[in-house]
Amino acid sequence: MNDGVRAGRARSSVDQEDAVLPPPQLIDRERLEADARQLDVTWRDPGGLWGWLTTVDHKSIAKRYIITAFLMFIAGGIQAAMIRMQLALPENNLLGPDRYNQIFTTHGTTMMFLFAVPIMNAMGLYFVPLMVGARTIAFPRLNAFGYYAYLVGVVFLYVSLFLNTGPDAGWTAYVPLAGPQFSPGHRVDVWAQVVTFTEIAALAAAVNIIVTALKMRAPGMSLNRIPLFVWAQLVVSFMIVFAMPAVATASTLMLAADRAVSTHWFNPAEGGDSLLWQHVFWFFGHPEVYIIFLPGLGMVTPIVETFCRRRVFGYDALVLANITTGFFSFGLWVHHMFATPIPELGQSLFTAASMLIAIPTGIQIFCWIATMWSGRPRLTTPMLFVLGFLFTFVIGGLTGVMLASVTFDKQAHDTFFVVSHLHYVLLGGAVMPLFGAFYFWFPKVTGRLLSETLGKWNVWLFVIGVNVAFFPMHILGLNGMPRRIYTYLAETGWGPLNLLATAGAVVIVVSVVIFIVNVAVSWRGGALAGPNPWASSGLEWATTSPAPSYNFVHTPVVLGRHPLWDSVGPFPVITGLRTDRREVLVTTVFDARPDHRHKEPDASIWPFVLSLAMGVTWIGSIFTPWAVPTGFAMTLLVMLGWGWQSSRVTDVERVETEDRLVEAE
Amino acid sequence: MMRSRLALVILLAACSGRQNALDPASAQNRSITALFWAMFVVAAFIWFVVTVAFLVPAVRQRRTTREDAEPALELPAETSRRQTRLVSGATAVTVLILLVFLIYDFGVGRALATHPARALTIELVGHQWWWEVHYADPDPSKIVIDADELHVPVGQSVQIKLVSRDVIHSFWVPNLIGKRDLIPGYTSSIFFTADRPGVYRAQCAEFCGHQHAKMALDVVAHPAPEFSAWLERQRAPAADPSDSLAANGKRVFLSAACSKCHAITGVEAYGTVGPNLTHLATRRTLAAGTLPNTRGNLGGWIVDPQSIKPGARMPSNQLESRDLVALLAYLETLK
Amino acid sequence: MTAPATIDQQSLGDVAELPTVTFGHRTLMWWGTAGFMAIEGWTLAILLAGYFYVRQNFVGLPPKPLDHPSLGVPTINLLVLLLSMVPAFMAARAARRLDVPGVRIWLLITSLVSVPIPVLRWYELWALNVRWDTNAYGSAAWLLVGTHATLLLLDVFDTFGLTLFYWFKRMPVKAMSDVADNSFYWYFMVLSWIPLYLIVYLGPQFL
Amino acid sequence: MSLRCRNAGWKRGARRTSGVRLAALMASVVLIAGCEREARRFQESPPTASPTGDPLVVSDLQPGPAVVVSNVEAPYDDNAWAVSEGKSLYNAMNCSGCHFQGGGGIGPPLMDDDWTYGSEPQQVFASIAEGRPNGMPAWKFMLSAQQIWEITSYVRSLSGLNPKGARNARDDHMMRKPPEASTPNARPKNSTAPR
Repeated sequence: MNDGVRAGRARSSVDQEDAVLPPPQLIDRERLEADARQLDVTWRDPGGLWGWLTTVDHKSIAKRYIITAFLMFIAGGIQAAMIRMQLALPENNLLGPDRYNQIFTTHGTTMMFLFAVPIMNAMGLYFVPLMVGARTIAFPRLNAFGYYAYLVGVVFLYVSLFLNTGPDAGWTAYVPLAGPQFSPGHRVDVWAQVVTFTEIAALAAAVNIIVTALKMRAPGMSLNRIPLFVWAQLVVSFMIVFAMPAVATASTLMLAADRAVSTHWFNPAEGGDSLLWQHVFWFFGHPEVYIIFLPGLGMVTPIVETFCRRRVFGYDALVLANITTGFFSFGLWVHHMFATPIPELGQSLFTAASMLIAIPTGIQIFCWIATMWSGRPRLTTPMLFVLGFLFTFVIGGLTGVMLASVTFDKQAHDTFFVVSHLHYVLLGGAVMPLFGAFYFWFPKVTGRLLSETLGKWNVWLFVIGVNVAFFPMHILGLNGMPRRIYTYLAETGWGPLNLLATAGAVVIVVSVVIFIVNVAVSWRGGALAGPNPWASSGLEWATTSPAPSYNFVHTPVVLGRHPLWDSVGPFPVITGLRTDRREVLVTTVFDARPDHRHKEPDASIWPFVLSLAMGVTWIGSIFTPWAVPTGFAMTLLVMLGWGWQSSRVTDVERVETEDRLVEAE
Repeated sequence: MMRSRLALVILLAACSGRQNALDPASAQNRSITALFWAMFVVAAFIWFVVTVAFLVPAVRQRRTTREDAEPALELPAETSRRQTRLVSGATAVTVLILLVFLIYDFGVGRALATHPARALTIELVGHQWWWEVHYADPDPSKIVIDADELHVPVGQSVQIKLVSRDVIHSFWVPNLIGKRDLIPGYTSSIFFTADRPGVYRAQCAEFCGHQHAKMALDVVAHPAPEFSAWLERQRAPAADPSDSLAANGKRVFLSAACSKCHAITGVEAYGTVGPNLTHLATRRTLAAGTLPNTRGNLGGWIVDPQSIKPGARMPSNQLESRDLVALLAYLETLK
Repeated sequence: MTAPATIDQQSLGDVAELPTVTFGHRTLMWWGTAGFMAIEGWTLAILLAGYFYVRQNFVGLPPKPLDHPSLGVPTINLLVLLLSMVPAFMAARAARRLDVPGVRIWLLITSLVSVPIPVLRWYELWALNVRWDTNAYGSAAWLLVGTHATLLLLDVFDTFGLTLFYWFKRMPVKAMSDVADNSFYWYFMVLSWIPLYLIVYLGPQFL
Repeated sequence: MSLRCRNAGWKRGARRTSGVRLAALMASVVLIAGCEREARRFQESPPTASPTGDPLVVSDLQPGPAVVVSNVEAPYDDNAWAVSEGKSLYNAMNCSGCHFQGGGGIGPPLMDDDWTYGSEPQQVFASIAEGRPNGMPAWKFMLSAQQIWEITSYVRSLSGLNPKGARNARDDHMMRKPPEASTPNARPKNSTAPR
């Protein structure tokens, strides 16, 4: 231990902000207790329905986010089960083509837009502030607004589905099939608007996470000490900022316009171009995949560290891998279009890029394996999920490399080989780490541990189920089975493997049911966790489980990459933030030196109202373009109210401007 | 282990068939398949190595001594040096393998991109949900229009021109060549040379609406002389029915809705909405590879296509039973 | 709530002396604003890419027999926009000096100068001399100008709101920082318009 | 209203109940509209509108009392998919050969407010099924009632006689005319239908 602290000190002594620190002084208990009580009064949001609607606590919002997104996982899973049932036998009549098209489109849309991206964002919104030792997130009201916008999208999609208005042109909504001529009615409009809502939510979350991770880190947490999960969230948030506008443009400003006000973006006869859609969509669509699984990789690191009892090997390599993956992911979209008439040279370039991106991912996997070798892994459920992730994800990654080859891709493209590949990558690369993370951080959210016994069942069935369900699809694809077909003739001989895949799907369902039972039982009845049940190293474990509304009594000070492993004796903190109002410490971007104190807003209803106003606008715009100006006016009024509320004179501030410091109201 | 052995068995069993990418019937697909197997073997090996690499530390007998339970913050120098060597070595190997793949792929791509100067040109038009096939010929009277069946000569390079009239479709004959999309507003083409006779099944590979699942195409590879003989037969107009029943059927065909959508060369039927029926009786399948071409199926298809291909453009026809019998008799004369 | 207190904590310093209101890139709001600038700028960039993509499908821009976009209104509006940056800048400066009367005056002037902008923008759309549903060129041009117009409108009303507040209610000193950020965002709206003006209105003359 | 709203308590109560009722109403409307509008009816045999007793109306000049036409509900007027099916049939059956894209030429225009034989669904149906003098063929031998109804709804959409939400926004071909969704509703001038 001691050499560890010396290491921490030694490493930190090179950073000036530690050098200027005065000699530490112990804070006596009474003061701590008093501060905690005062902070609780200041930061707790009102109770009751009103409090529920107005809360801006990043934890309660993120908790809702996670729960809603997981419900979407279940909904999408039910659709997947229906698809598997329909395909289990040749010439099956369970679902007609019309119903089937709505189901598989909703499955894709739900899993990509309403489950995967939101739940990864939500994990960030919950844990990034805790991991960087902040009292809350940078823009709490924006955060709440984002959640409600997302919720509107969720409700809208599912109400439409039950009104026989579910989108039915595939989650990629290729034109001209999704255009006004071949998709009459409002089904595709629903898709376009749902996408818009989720874009808004994702962008709100991204900006929030970026600013929190860059400007609100605990003193001493210089860039080279940011936890890897936060790094992943930061990189992903930047990716969202540059990827999501593409799909928002494609769906709202191009497709919806084509369908509602007869623009000609995609009408070849009037100078439009159906390939334009594919370019813009995949410019978003490929980064999307990494937006979904980079956070997954970020969750693996703390789990490996904690259960191997070792610092992760190659922190710098892992950070660089994250960043380079983020960059490259914008340079591969064309490998989704190899079957379209585009120049050979361009194809070769994108092949090279698509293979290149395997390198950073490979490096990360090697680093984790090296860490495991140096330590003695404890096979808890989170760790088992990590092993399942390595086992499964590597297969997906390797088929990904195969698909990068233009010549082979033209055989596998749009077949069940690709279906299999993408499910290996997303279930293996994102969902398995996510389940691991659920088991790992559940105590921090609820104060109680999930049952390990059920957990073991959960992980084994899930890994087996996924592989049984999706491995046969590789072969089906090579045997000529295209994706998105609602049935197939017996003579194709695809029956047995499809039946096997369906069996695997059943196993997955069982596993997920076990998880739900586990949560239901443990939420109230699980073993009490205490602040740091896994003896882990991150700042989120330095406070109670569940964390109080104010996260930390005093802002922690960070002396190394593993705060709880590096510091010995009394926990190092910094004092002086006011406890009688919602004040957070803003630090500098690079070495996180204390810069100023910032007053965060109190509970507010306006985020909820604003999301409703926007909901009315977008949904109305499907039926009449006049909804846009009307809703716009409404939105402006709401923003006026929002501004009015936030510009109340509260108390005396210390203003620093043009190098002078003045007290003013 | 069990699972992977099972998978292996299935894999080996799954390497032949008339709609199978791993059962090549063309020079082009032989090189693609070779590339696939090369990548597959390497990938399988990598996966095996990685799996072993993380399973060993996970399962090896462990006695948790105190320094294991407590985080060892600084590893012994040689340990971390070994780690560094291993990780950078693995990374180097990864880069190397990717490089080899890349070069191999470019090689295959180059091979596929080289076409002979002159190739037989066939135009393929995608419709929701059937295929229209034009065999080009400088002499307009010799142009053949067929549907849902693509005939090619063995050993001769064929250029397929791809056009779509409505939405995006994709042409894919697994045994012969990778896919190419039919995109409205674009004309693209794809080359291949079948090198053994046979009937290969192709199926639309880009989601194109309700009946995407039932939009198949039989590709028939004949020896060259057989092919030209077939083409010659196709050029002939429909013979006039000899027996009275068939003659009756012809009247039905012209008076009912049929002739509005379907054309028959040599008859007053010019519809271009549906498949050309001049040589319907010679086709192997009906409704784009959905049904074998038998009298019963044909009757069922005419009377009630919507329960066979819900959403298909072919309307159901309420015909008097004797009219139907006559119509079938006539259609069967279209050899 | 007492659990954290059970962990002994030692203070390595005190931040009570730090300011609570600052300006510019030190503040969270500045970073948030910058983030949304990035998002909106990127959206316009993607639309621009779409504009050039469909442009390939036409021989000559604008395709015959359409007229070139007329330059009168757009040029006037461009000048008004550029002009409006001056009072915006003055307002920001006054805010930095915590000079409330100055902020009031300059905000008012900014608002007055921005009143004609949305109106001119409406005629600017028709100055394209093509309808959005005429062909893809029309669609691209309308969507480009229209999207920028929407963002512009939002910020104009934002300025109106601030002006309203500063004239009719007592504003907290931290709002000064918002005034500065509002000007900051306004510069972005104006500057991002210049390339669009050059490409959409002047472009057809030379491309 | 304003008078009665003086009583705040009553007002609140009233607002609540009316709100609930309104919500319920809207919900049911949306529900019905949704299911009705978006259904893809691949195969069904709706009632024909002719020759069920409605005498053909050749012109407005009639001996005796004005002809009363029984109102058959148009089954597809607000089903976007059926209308678009009608459109593809309109082209497939070469209606455009005489009526062009609705502008008329050899046959009368279909996108204006002038209806020689009536604009009501069942009248349009009759015109298509039975044919009309001067060259309009009778289609009942060629097309099923469902198809004729689909064409009927499309023809009516040409002059905006069916709900806007069910009209076509644009096609993927040259714009010969403004799309149905953006054509102004033309109120039929001389329809013989009872008003």
